[in-house]
Amino acid sequence: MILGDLLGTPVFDADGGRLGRVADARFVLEGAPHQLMVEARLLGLVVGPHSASSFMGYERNGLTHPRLLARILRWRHRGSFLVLWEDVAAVGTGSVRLRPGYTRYSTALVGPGKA
Amino acid sequence: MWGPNEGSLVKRLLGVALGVLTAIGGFVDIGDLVTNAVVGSRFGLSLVWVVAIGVLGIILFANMSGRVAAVSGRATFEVIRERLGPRAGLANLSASFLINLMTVTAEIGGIALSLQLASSVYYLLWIPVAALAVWLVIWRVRFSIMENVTGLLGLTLIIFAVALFLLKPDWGSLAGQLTPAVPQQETVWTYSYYAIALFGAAMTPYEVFFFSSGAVEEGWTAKDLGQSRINVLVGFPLGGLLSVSIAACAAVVLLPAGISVTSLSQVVLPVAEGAGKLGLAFVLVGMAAATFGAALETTLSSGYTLAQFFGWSWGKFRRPAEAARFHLSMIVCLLVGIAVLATGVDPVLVTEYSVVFSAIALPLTYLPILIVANDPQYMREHVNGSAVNVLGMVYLVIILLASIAAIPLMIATGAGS
Amino acid sequence: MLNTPALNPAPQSRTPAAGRLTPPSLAALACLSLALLTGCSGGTSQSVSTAVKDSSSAVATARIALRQDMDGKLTRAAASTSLDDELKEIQTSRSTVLKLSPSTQEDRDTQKQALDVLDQCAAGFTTARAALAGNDGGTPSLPDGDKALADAQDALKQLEDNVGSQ
Amino acid sequence: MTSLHNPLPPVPHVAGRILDAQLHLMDRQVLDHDGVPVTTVDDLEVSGPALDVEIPPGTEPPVITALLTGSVLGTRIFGGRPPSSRLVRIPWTDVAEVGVVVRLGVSGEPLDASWVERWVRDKIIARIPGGRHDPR
Repeated sequence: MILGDLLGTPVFDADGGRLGRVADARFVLEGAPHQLMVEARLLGLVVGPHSASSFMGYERNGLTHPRLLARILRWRHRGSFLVLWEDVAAVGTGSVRLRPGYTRYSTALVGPGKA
Repeated sequence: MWGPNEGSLVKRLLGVALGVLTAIGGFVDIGDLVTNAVVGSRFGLSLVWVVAIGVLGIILFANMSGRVAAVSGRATFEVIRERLGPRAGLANLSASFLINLMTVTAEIGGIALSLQLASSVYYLLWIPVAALAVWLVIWRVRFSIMENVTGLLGLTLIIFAVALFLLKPDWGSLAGQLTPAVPQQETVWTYSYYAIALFGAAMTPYEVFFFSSGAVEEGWTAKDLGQSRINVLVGFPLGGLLSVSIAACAAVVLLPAGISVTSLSQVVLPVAEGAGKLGLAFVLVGMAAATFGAALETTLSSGYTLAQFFGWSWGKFRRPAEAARFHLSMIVCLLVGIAVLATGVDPVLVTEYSVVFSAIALPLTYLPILIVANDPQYMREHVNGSAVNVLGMVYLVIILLASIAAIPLMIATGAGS
Repeated sequence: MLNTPALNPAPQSRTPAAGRLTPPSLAALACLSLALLTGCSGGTSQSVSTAVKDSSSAVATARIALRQDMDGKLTRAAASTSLDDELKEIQTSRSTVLKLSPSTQEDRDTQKQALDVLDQCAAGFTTARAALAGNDGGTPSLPDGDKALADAQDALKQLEDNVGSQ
Repeated sequence: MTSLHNPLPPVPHVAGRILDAQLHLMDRQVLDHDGVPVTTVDDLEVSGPALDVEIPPGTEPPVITALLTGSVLGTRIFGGRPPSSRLVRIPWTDVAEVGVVVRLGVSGEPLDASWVERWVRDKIIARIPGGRHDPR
């Protein structure tokens, strides 16, 4: 599938409650090494309850400057969380459904992705 | 052969020419010539504070985008697309490109009008000549030669400052006009409208596209940051000073005679008044060079913005065949400019609109640069200092206000008339 | 509104008016907003007053150019370009006034007066251009041209006072 | 630092480098192995999952198969989608490095993504005198 189709899709929990929209897809570089670069495997989806736009990345990569701007953009993305691929029950054309008892993780990027 | 120190000193000095070009050909272009003369003839020096704000703003903005380009190798519009995403990026591209096209048109018109003043041959006949010359330079001439030649010739615009002294104005009353106040015969609305026009003329987005792409063209790295700072800090205030001289000349000669500027021939009259035929010769060379330089910059900027948004190969440092779409888009832009001018539309009028639209489109260009200049993934240790960020946020507010107010004011004042 | 610039002895009032050079749509918008701003006081006298102000600026420019030419400060090319530009300005003003459709007798008189004065301006320019083109001691001479423009300037001044007093 | 704003638990540790599609891949410049710009990452193609069906627990996660470019940009901005056959792909196996830009390990010249550039070059620019002149 095309990733752009997934971004912005509404996300629901197992009971049909709306959680937000897919703001981004997180991949991790591991798995079978190819000729040049290792495989990029889907780790999970970033869900944004207020805004689907991945606005400037302020909500994840620890940017804190300029302070006011960082604060406004973080506020806009308050409550966003990451769900792992294992917790995704189905992906449809117009919706993503999560499994019962899914876990919300922090969207913060740590490690090499942050730098 | 130069020793290593001598060589690098000469190279450094030559490098400042990039700043000087953007200052003269970019800061003082047709937009500044016209807007400052119009403002000087109608408002005296009561809007000089806007030029000061504009100069500081463009220093801040160009310095940031130059730093991003030097450290990350990424020019401004790549950053805009990457941060704003395709939709807002495309909106910005459309607006910036349209304004660029208007400015290209205005600058080519400006070259033609300058040549008409020098030769009395009707300006429409000069337009194909001017456009062809612009294209030939873009096609064949090396980037560094292009910027140094037009930059140095554009410096003759200093004659506006010289003429001001030769006019022997009443310095006291001239200084008295410096306080921001609306002249009796104008309304607060026209005053505000021209404040935005002046701001837009000083901070035209194409300067930033050109400056950052120029840094990539010249292969700048983090080592060149000091030079970039000198370029900006020397070049732009110099351009601002010329802008103020243009306004002051108009305020001294044209305002008392009840003349409000509507054509380029009126802009040169104060120089002739103060410095005679020799001064006139200087100002004509300067105007032709500055508008020619700016025509090069705006045409290149049209190509830069398109190529950087779509990820095409670009740059004058490549053979034209190795940046084919980039060169083709510039040829098309020049042809469109010729076609628009051939309708007989007044280039001065195109200029007056282009500076206001520049002010409208600024936030979308400024914001991504401000953010990326803080992103260590791009900037490593060269991220903005906190003083720059405070200033950057103040300017973000100013730019937003100017952008929002521009259209209502344009309607309310009938575009300042 | 707050202060009077020291360098402006000419007490010309430059009230905002519909842009003579703006594209039609913008001009229409401008007229609309102006009508709102000025309480619908616009109309013929407003347009005439704008045309007169633009023309005064044009004639004043031409006089400076002509005087500079006589003083040897301006090249022939620049002087004649300047006269051409300003004549175009007069023509634009004239066609604006011509296109007005006044509704009252008073407005019709104003329009007629304005057209007469603008014609006088155009005639002044013709003299000035002929003087600049000839400039061989024959007639008209440059001082003749300047005289014609000065007369036109006086006529404009008078008209401005008339329209302003209405 | 982020804990103050974000009380959620951190993601369980994974060995590899993390890439967020929007943040690190989409809309980035693509350079070939000589540093020549090829295109921008207009979108990404992933290997799954099958749409509108329950994903059985334990299903292998989708992987990125290709960078997409061309008309997909238009549909990403304005909606709709191009037919799969019209997609211009750069296989993920050609990608060498992801940083501020995406670097390919191959030459951009023979790629499908370069056909417009090749066409403009061969039909127009190279035919104008001086079109192959080196400016340096």
